[in-house]
Amino acid sequence: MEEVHLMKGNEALAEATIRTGVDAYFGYPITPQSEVLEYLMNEQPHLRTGMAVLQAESELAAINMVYGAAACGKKAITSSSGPGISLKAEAISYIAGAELPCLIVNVVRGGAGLGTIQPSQSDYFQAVKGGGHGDYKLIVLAPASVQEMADFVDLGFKLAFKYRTPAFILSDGVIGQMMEKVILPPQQERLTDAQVDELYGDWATLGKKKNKPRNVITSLALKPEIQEEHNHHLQRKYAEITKNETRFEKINCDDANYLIVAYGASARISQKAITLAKEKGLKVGILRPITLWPFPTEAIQEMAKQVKGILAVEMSAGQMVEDVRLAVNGKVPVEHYGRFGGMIHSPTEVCNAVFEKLVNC
Amino acid sequence: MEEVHLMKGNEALAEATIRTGVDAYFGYPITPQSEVLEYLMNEQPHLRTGMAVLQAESELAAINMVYGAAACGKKAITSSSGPGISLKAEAISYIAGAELPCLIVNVVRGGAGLGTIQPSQSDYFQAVKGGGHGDYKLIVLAPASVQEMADFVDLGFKLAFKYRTPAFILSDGVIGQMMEKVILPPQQERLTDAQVDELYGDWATLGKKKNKPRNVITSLALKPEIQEEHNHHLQRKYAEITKNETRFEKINCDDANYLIVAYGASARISQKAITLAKEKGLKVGILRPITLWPFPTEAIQEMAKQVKGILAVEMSAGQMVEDVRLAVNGKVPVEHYGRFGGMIHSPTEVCNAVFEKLVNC
Amino acid sequence: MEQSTISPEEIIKTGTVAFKPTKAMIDTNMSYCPGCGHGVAHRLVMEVVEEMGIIEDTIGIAPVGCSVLAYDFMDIDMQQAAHGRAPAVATGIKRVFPNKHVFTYQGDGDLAAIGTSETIHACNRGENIVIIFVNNGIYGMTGGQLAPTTLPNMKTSTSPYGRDVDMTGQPLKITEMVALLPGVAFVTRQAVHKPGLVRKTKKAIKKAFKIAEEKKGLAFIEIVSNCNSGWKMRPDASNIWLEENMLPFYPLGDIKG
Amino acid sequence: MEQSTISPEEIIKTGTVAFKPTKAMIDTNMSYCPGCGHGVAHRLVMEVVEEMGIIEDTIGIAPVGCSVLAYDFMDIDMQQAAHGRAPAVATGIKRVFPNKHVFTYQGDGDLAAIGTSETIHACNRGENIVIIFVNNGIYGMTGGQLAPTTLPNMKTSTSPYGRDVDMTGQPLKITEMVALLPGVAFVTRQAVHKPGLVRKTKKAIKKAFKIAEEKKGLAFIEIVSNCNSGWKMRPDASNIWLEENMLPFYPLGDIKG
Amino acid sequence: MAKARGAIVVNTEKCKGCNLCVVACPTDVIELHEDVNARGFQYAYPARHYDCTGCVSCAMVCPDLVITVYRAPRVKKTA
Amino acid sequence: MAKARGAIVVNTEKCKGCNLCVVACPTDVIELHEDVNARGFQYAYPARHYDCTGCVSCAMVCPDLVITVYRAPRVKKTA
Amino acid sequence: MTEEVIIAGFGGQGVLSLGKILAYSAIMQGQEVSWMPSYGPEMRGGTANVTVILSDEKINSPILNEFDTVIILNQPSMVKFEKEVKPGGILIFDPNGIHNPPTRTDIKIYTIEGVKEATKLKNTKTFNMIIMGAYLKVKPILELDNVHKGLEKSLPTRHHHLIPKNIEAIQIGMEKVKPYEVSQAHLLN
Amino acid sequence: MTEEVIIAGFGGQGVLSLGKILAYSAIMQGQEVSWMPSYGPEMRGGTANVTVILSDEKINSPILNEFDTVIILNQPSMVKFEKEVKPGGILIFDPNGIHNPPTRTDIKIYTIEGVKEATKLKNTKTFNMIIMGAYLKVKPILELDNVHKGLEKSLPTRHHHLIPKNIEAIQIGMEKVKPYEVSQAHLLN
Ligand SMILES: Cc1ncc(C[n+]2csc(CCOP(=O)(O)OP(=O)(O)O)c2C)c(N)n1
Ligand SMILES: Cc1ncc(C[n+]2csc(CCOP(=O)(O)OP(=O)(O)O)c2C)c(N)n1
Ligand code: SF4
Ligand code: SF4
Ligand code: SF4
Ligand code: SF4
Ligand code: SF4
Ligand code: SF4
Ligand SMILES: [Mg+2]
Ligand SMILES: [Mg+2]
Repeated sequence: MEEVHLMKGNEALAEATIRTGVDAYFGYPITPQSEVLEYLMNEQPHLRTGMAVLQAESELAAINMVYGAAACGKKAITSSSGPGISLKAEAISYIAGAELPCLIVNVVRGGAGLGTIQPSQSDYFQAVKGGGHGDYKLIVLAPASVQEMADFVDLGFKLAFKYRTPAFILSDGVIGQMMEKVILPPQQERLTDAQVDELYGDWATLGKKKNKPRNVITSLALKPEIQEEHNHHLQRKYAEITKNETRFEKINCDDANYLIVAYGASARISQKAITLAKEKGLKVGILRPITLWPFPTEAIQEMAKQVKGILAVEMSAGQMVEDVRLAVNGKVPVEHYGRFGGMIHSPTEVCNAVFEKLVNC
Repeated sequence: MEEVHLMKGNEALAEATIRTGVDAYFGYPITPQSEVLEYLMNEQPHLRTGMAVLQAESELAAINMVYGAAACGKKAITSSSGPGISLKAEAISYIAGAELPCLIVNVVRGGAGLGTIQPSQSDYFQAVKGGGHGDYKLIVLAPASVQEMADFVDLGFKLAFKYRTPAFILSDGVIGQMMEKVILPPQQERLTDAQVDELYGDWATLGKKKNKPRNVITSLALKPEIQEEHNHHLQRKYAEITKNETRFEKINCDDANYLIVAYGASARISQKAITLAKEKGLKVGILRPITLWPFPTEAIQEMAKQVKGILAVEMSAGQMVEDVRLAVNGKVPVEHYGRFGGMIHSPTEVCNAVFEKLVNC
Repeated sequence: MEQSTISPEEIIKTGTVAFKPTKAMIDTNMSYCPGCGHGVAHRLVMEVVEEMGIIEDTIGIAPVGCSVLAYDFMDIDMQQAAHGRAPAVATGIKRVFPNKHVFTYQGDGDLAAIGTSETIHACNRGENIVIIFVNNGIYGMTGGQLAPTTLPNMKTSTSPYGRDVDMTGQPLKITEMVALLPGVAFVTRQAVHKPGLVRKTKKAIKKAFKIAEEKKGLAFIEIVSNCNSGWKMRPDASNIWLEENMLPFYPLGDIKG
Repeated sequence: MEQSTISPEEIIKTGTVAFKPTKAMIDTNMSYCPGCGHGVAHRLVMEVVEEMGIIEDTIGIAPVGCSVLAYDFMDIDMQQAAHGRAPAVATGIKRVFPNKHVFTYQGDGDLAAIGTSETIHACNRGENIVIIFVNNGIYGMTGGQLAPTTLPNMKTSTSPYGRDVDMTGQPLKITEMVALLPGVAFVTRQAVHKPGLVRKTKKAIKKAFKIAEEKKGLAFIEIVSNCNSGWKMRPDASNIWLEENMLPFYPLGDIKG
Repeated sequence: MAKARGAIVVNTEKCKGCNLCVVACPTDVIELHEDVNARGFQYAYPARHYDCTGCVSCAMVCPDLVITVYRAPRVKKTA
Repeated sequence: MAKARGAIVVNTEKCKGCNLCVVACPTDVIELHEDVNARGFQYAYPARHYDCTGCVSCAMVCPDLVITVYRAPRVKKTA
Repeated sequence: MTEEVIIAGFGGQGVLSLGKILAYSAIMQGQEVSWMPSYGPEMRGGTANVTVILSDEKINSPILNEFDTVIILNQPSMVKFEKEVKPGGILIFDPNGIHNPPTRTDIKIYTIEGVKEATKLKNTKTFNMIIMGAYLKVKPILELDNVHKGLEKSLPTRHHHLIPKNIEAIQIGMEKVKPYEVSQAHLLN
Repeated sequence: MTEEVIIAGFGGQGVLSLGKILAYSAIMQGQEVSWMPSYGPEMRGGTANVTVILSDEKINSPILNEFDTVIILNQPSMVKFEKEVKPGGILIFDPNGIHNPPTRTDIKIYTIEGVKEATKLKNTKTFNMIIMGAYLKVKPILELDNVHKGLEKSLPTRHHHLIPKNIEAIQIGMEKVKPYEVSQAHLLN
């Protein structure tokens, strides 16, 4: 039988990095995710798997260490929260431009600025539309449970390496700090240098081998013709990812008359909210995007044919709701509900919002 | 008669900062906007108006210098391009959270990453949706001429101080590097410390005066209840700005059957494109957003009643087009056209795109 | 009147005040842990500002760290800076207000890790500001993680088996580094866990504000302090530990000027 | 055969090769301005890598600066790092490949301005890497702006009236600063504008790679170089100016190790 | 009973019971009280008040500005 | 005519005419040519080739790896 | 069966670990659990609370605004959480330091003199287990056997010798918990 | 009247300042102008070009893909820009260094021996003004008077004494510009 653990989301993610055979973690403390680095340091992964863990002097340094390690075909990960993620924006754009697979985790707290350390979902735009400059995308995974905090490490790296593109876990203070049962992934071996060479030697910098073309990692192409072609290449890749990797979960959607679209903690809270709504005789379904990019546009379009109205529930002033509206394209009303600035909406509040914003309006 | 000058957009902006009575510029060199700092250094503004100009050790330092000066009720400005703007993301979120009026300029080049130094418009999402963390907005002005590069300095500061919020000029390599005739604004006096005190002493840190409450500039509120209220305050302000300050220009829209929405260099190029279209018998109008945030949503909705289709033209893989779609909400087809990665679409290409994407489809 | 009969109560009524809290500190509960050195350091800065009569012309900068809320305790105009950027923020202020007094108050994570660049360049430019650098060898605010200044083998939440200098390097003596810079006029290392040291520290802070006022360059004061919570010790024990472990590595005294 | 009659043509045919370009450099036109010191510095690094037989195990890092395209000239695996972050990128590589040779190649803007923090902390951690620091006192790439290392009164496009040290500080001797750090095993300042200096520099580079290989710590090599374009001089004149103005301020020689 | 030359007033509610003043006092005047204040801290108080010399050592090290120190009025020699 | 002890080959098309080799040569062998190469640079050439000692000074300072230096074959003393 | 409980008190009272032991014990009897703490620097000396949900079914929201059971261990928490007990639900509190006792009459209220009993045991660390006992008496949702296993899982091995002491404290809590009538308010000093 | 012209050559030939003088001269006769350079490090030794538009009306796009007049001063620019002359438009080139002369027959082509004439003047800096002269002869859109004023505006005062030399160069350019027939290609060595 699999051993069941009770862990915080942050700890589960940390343990999963070791078990996923990740090669390196680079990070800098910030609430509410400091447990990731603390857990790793306590576990001495250099003894368990040889994984390198380093507390960098800043988030800027951490993400650029990830750049260096990822460019070597190694699995590298970093985690932070709002202010730290903002500091990583330039390097994230570089990583996307240079097509490096890696994993970046944001355990979101309330902004703007130093804000508060309480949970929030107000970094959606930053993760999904691009906090950095230029036309790039991240594969954005939104865990809604401690189990997914653990599972998305492997999933994130799989997708990242499959498409040679950075993956991003957009979590929040609720999912990071809560404990739940979690079945930890089995221990994968870290790839040996020889395996890395075999798998990624055609692009990663492992040292120029005789009789093999050398590898260069860069996001620069001074000639705009070449840069444009590179950008088209990226866009083609993004289209491919959109086609293949859009993930979502439908809850009670079969006979729903109204729909909530919500991810992460808000999806969990909304589940309770729809049971409350059901008690009041209202059938509300939930569509939970698991990938925020690529966004489950088609699934929502499909649902828009069935329901009378859609409520985007997120702990922000209204960010994901734009993608819901873009999907629905005017077919049915789309409203937004959410508390923010570190406040968490309760199931009752969400249930009430469905009535106020969709039903009785 | 006003003296007519022939200047680069970057130079006009620099000269306008001196004439607008700006108190401080902090910047770091990056192509294609290094002329701003170079022009200023050459003009010795400390002799002309007492304006402080400092080349910072990095963009991070520069934007935080702006934070310090702006928090003193002084007019402070910085400029950069993609990678540098990304580095400023954290501080921009702080500035928005702390409600500091200031002006940030991005002369956009092609990304992602180090990219290319040629013109682009691929930092729209970053400027408009928020490159930093949290729920905040910048007033984003998009100059389409050298004249506007000069004029928007004053406009930007007026709006920034009126609403105590950062303003942003989203320019591009074309507008920054081209020369045109420009009528420079008259020299305004810099505010004296006494005037600053009178105007902004109730919030700016000028030193705690006797018998006056002191001022503290911060974006922190550890209690989420307070942070939420602060966020609501920001959202109310943003609603107010949206109501009052949305700016756009309509070109040949009266009897147009198709519409181009384009800003900055793309708006200029599109103007030529619609004369080419007219030669082919097609009436195409242009709606040029001058403020990208607040976005001219209503004006576009209005036009959607009149035209058969809308083309968003921008030098990006498709960013502003989302805001156009959000405005149109499915009423008419909205398509995107644009070259990117440092390539500039020609008037002919834009004209052809109107036919291919809207007319013959 | 026989001297020996005077009671403490009478002294309180009729005596002179030998010490009372400076008015430049707000009379409120500070958010620091019991026994944390930040409180004394706050007080000294504010006493100097009050005694120099410069409250009206002083702007302080709070960092990100336990002292992020310094503005809730220091009764002057203040700005809260992003993590590590206080010296840049101070530069911004000083360049538009060359005649105001500007100081930053920063922790070791803030100043010597994420803010290294801003620290060194503000120092090198010789901004006429005062930097108060509270070195407690740890990240207090976030729960006691490793700082650049953490001692070898010292346990923190991110070095639970003790700082491994082979992996993370030796503790960074940034104070000695900035002392090399011509823009820096005065550099000293002080402490506040004993009455005599507190007095010396105050003198140093006053000197620093004078130097900045006279535009002689930047004045840099390191205060070696405890973080009893982060070190997981009682306050009094932490001060002994400080004396026995921190001070040999971070010796007190003037380093420059 | 009478020695005096041998012609250059014959020597070329029958003589020994005393110098030929290293194969570790790609035979292409480098993007540098005529006479720019970057070319020689490139060559020396690559000669050392070739002579040490470590091409297969070396990863180089190009900065943002004129040498951003170093990867187009150096025939090894390379990464291009964000402006100033090369030491962090190198750390990332070295931590996953502790036995590979990793070097950064950085300009003065990259290393001593925007990258100050990454430089100092990689040095302090004692990462077993080599940093090649080309100090030409200016931002070459972006058109000759002020660098932290620009000499007092030196004209640049952002100090058109000469560097005003009261406003921007004295030139930053970051090399002397990192020499203070225990993690740094070898620090030297060299130049490449004269044949003898070129030879010395090569020796220093070889020593640096050896030190890093032996995991003794970080090896830091400053190369004082010209930027004739930025300085607005002819290459030969720029080298004389370098000799007369840069070297007195940045004296050559080993600083540590 | 020694000659009191000084006296202290402890702002009991503000005291965090850190014990630093206790350690600092050269004449061992101060102790932490058995009772706690509203915030749950055992507060400092002058257990041997007559030994106080008014040297302000306690106030110097108190991180929370809790202690006010008084000194006995100067006794005129001629009195 | 001096005894040639060394000789150089200049990759004319790659030369950028920076003049550094000219300055570096201790025996004044090199000059810049009147003509320019395809990229518009006056290229270096051994104007006084017989004076070349093969000292490689020119190659040491050439930033563009343009120069190859040869040394005369060793003449056996017994020959 | 689903039990939604919040435990609220000062940092240092063992609130979070009490919640964790509850959760682990439920896991031991094959249930689903969720444990959601308040977090951050306000925990230093300030208030701490944790929401624990135990259920036979998969748990949806870890965030609740009303609870089956509310366990209150200091005055500020009383102000905040008394109102969040579901009608018909349970409120358990330690009267020590409570100046304004509960007033609701639509719920069941119990007191447990945790501080006092822990002092008697000369082991303040047993405080939270006494509370646990009181809770389990009132809401017998966990078998003691599973609590034992839960303790084993949540305590580091080097503390396993303390488990009997903990069980003892739980039993004391079970004994000492008392129903409380709102009209008794005057009895609490 | 609108004139859309691109001037393309090497960096260092004075291409950008020629464009600037053109633009300033047009301003002096009350016209609208736009000047759009290629920029960046490729300018070091590489190619440089500038699009200048002069018009009686407000100018819309500073970016063009076909031109009334194309002035070509090196071989790479010939490859790039010959095809961008509008049918019926004008191409002016300096044969110096041109290996593949133009071949279009639907446009008017002129040559100007700018390098040679500048060498004759023993002043390579006059090169761009010779080209200017050639252009103005072929496209007499600017009055010489306004060009004089344009020079005054665009040159720093300390260089104003050079204006007569510049005017002289313009006049030489006007004299020496010659129509070119595609069939003459063989004549250009
Ligand atoms: C950009 C960013 N990174 C990280 C944090 C989280 N953080 C807050 S305080 C702190 C460290 C504070 O340590 P120090 O400067 O030594 O101050 P102390 O609390 O010890 O006085 C960190 C890492 C943050 N708020 N912002
Ligand atoms: C974040 C960022 N800021 C600024 C730039 C622009 N930039 C490119 S190179 C450079 C300076 C290079 O100077 P240096 O490091 O001294 O190298 P050199 O060219 O002199 O060899 C700058 C500021 C950039 N690309 N990225
Ligand atoms: S955590 Fe440390 S530094 Fe912060 S207040 Fe507590 S004792 Fe002081
Ligand atoms: S600009 Fe300066 S550093 Fe760059 S290649 Fe030219 S001479 Fe070298
Ligand atoms: S030092 Fe201050 S806070 Fe600490 S016990 Fe003494 S009086 Fe109380
Ligand atoms: S003033 Fe001096 S003697 Fe009196 S209590 Fe304080 S430390 Fe003790
Ligand atoms: S090898 Fe020596 S002597 Fe010969 S050309 Fe070169 S520098 Fe001159
Ligand atoms: S040093 Fe090299 S590039 Fe320069 S002139 Fe001599 S051969 Fe040519
Ligand atoms: Mg600290
Ligand atoms: Mg340089």
